[in-house]
Amino acid sequence: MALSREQIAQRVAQELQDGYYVNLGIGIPTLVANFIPDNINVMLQSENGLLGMGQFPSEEEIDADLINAGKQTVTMAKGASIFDSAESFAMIRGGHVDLTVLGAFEVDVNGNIASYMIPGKLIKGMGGAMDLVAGADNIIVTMTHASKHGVSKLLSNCTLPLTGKGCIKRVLTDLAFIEIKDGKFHLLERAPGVSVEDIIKLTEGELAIPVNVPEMQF
Amino acid sequence: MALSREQIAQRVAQELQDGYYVNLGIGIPTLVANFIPDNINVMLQSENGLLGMGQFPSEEEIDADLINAGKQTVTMAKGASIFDSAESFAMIRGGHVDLTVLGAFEVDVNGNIASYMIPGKLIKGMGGAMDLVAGADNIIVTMTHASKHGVSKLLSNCTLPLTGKGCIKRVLTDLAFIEIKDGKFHLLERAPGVSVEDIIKLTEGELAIPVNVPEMQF
Amino acid sequence: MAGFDKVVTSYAEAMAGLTDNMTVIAGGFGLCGIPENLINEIKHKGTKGLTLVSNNCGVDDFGLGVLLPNRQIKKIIASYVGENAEFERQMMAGELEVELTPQGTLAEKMRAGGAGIPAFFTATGFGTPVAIGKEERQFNGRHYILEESITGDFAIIKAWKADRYGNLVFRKTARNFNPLAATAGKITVVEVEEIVAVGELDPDQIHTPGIYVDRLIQGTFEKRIEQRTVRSSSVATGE
Amino acid sequence: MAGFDKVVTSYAEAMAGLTDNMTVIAGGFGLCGIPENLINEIKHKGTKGLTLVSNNCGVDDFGLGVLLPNRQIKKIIASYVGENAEFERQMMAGELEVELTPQGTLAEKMRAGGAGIPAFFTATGFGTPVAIGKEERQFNGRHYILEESITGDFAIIKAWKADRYGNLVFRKTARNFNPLAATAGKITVVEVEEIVAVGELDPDQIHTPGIYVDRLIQGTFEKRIEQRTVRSSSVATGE
Repeated sequence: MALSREQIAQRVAQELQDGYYVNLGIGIPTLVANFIPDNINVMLQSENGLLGMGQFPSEEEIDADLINAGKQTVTMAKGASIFDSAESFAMIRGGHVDLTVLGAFEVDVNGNIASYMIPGKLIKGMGGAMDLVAGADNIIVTMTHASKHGVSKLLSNCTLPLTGKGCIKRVLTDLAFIEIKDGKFHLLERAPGVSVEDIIKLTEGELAIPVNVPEMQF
Repeated sequence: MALSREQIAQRVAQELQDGYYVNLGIGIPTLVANFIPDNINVMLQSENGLLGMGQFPSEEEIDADLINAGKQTVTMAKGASIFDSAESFAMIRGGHVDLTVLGAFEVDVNGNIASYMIPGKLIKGMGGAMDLVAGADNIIVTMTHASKHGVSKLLSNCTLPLTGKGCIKRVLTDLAFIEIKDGKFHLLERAPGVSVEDIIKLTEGELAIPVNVPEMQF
Repeated sequence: MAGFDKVVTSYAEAMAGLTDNMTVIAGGFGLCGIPENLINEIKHKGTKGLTLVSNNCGVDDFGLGVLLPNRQIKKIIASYVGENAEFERQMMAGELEVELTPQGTLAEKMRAGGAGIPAFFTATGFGTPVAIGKEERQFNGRHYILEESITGDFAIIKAWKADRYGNLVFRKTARNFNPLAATAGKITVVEVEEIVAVGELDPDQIHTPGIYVDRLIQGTFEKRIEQRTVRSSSVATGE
Repeated sequence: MAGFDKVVTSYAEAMAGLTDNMTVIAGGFGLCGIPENLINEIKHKGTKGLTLVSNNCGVDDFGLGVLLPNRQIKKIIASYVGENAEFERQMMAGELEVELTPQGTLAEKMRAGGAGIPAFFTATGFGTPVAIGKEERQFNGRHYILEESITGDFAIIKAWKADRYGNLVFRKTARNFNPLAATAGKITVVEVEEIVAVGELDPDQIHTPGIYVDRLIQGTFEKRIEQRTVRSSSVATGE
């Protein structure tokens, strides 16, 4: 069965390591914070200028001066630091963040990503997404494998305007965990109960399939 | 009579205005701080990261963590701020300092300045001088008009490697206050008791002399 | 102290000299740390044809959004917009020019503008629509594009505390773009919650030195929250 | 906390992994805010062929100068040098390569290195020996040169206080190049006067966030003064 949003987040959380500085994008990536294993510590970077984002505030703790990149009220974790936007993106652009998780509309076999703009639709902007994809070595893209109409989002070539070129190496969809290298998608894991054939059917870009494709473990 | 070092500093101090942020170089420029008129306030910027440099410390106040760009122990004035070296030069390079006073070996009619290097002699480096001359709109160069041997330092073309190109508009020497524009030195004032002829004799670059050249007032 | 006293006592005085077709750089992220009263003063002045540089453009009735109904904004340079209906309408109708700029590039453009750096290379935007018309170059085998700096006729800033010399301290994530914008304005106007005596701020803890500040005014702030999200429910409710 | 605990307990551990021919970026201005014990550890290790990036090179028996007698430095990138006899001798004899870089450009090169900006334009050095071999370009009628960023295999830093996560606070003008160098090291090693509990530093007042810091050690410091100048005499006496 295809993974739920929570399960996608949960599988991503398995990639976290103790001591990681992590930037989580809006949407599914945000949910990753709920699945951080108990035995490790990670610090969440919010690109509006906060390293060490805590949980949402109680009603009493709400502070208009303390929000995350999604403009939600948040708190600070112990050991947090605050900085201006240039410093925040110096961190991101300079490759100091250990893991970045963000959503996308499309990715392709060359590691290109399209995530901010659908021509003809209202364009709200790229926010910090272009900086994040250009700055991070270690990115996991989370998305559904295909549209509701069964149109693949894992392509030979992205059709939408790009957010970044050649920067994506790992994609976690509701069907599969995929690595991008040598101009191909490499199938690493499949969602429990999802067959390799299901994944082939919904993957437009070239897919390399090893003999054994394990199911994801939760 | 040629001005003393103190008199040069004193004349420069007359150019200060209330509310000026000022960077004073090492040597004669440093002395300018001693002649700030009582009725105005200026803040001294020290490029190692201090805005609002105070007087030298008493023995009790000496703090190894608080020095100026000349590596001398200093104090902070009320309202001072501390910042890193990149911020300090952002201030300088970005043109936020109102007046910069620095020494030189040579200047020329095109506003070029040579101040950091004499080939064959030990080269200690430009420190912040290149940043200061490139960043400031308002610079006063203080220097002796000529060497001890009577060789002019106000030239048609600088002979030494440059610190900055086309950036100097005003020079105060022990003999004269001079403006540089349109490829000429313009004689604005002469030191008390110094004749226009004395100045002509020791000025190698083209010198424009108005009908009336007032003596400096102290 | 007179020469360094940046305090003005009216918003009219704070924004004096702002005229049509100027460029204004505004601090703030979303509705957090925005110079809300300075924005309102621009609305009241009715200045038109403005180029705004700001990460966002407020909402319909708050923040920079209040400059939309009277068509005061000609162009906005921002990373993320469209949180309000009138903005969408003007953008779709071609009445409002929108230059989308990646958030980190925007921050760096402001900093560079203030720091006398006319242009810098960044990997951000390479191979995307942002790169169109821009120089591309490789350094150590990676691709970069050349981005130019931004300066403004005015910068409008919200800080937490200031002394009369204009030394500023920001509070929590209300800092965001404010210190950068403060460096990039020909005239930098700051509104704060509290003005303290000169000497009261620790020199080691000043976020923006007064050298960048031209005018300072104490205001009162609504500080509207865009996404009030609390722990009990963990559900975001838009305001 | 284990994952973010940056504290090491010996200088050997602090500088582990430093090998011949690496590039080391050092904080400090003159002898102020220099990582004196980390420098001494490099001396004791005897690492050779180093490229040092630092505004200055210490004096004969203190600061980076202690790396000269055993010829540990192959090249130094600095803005102002030559405060010591052995330095002069090696430079004059061509045993030591010196790349003079304007102070502001040096600071910006470190910042750019840490911030993922490979190169930037600056007016500093245009038309001077510094511009030789560098691209020149005009923006808005002014001349600029292109300067490339600097990164190091190691950055060695002196801060005042830190928490175990490596969040740093600097004191007075001992800040100088330290926060910039801290961002530009592949491995950033910091020595401090005091390590405080996590949570004790005000998040608004942290100068360098711990994300830039890899190792942290508490040390004791001589803090030698180069120009002890006092008010009564106003005369500088070299030490």
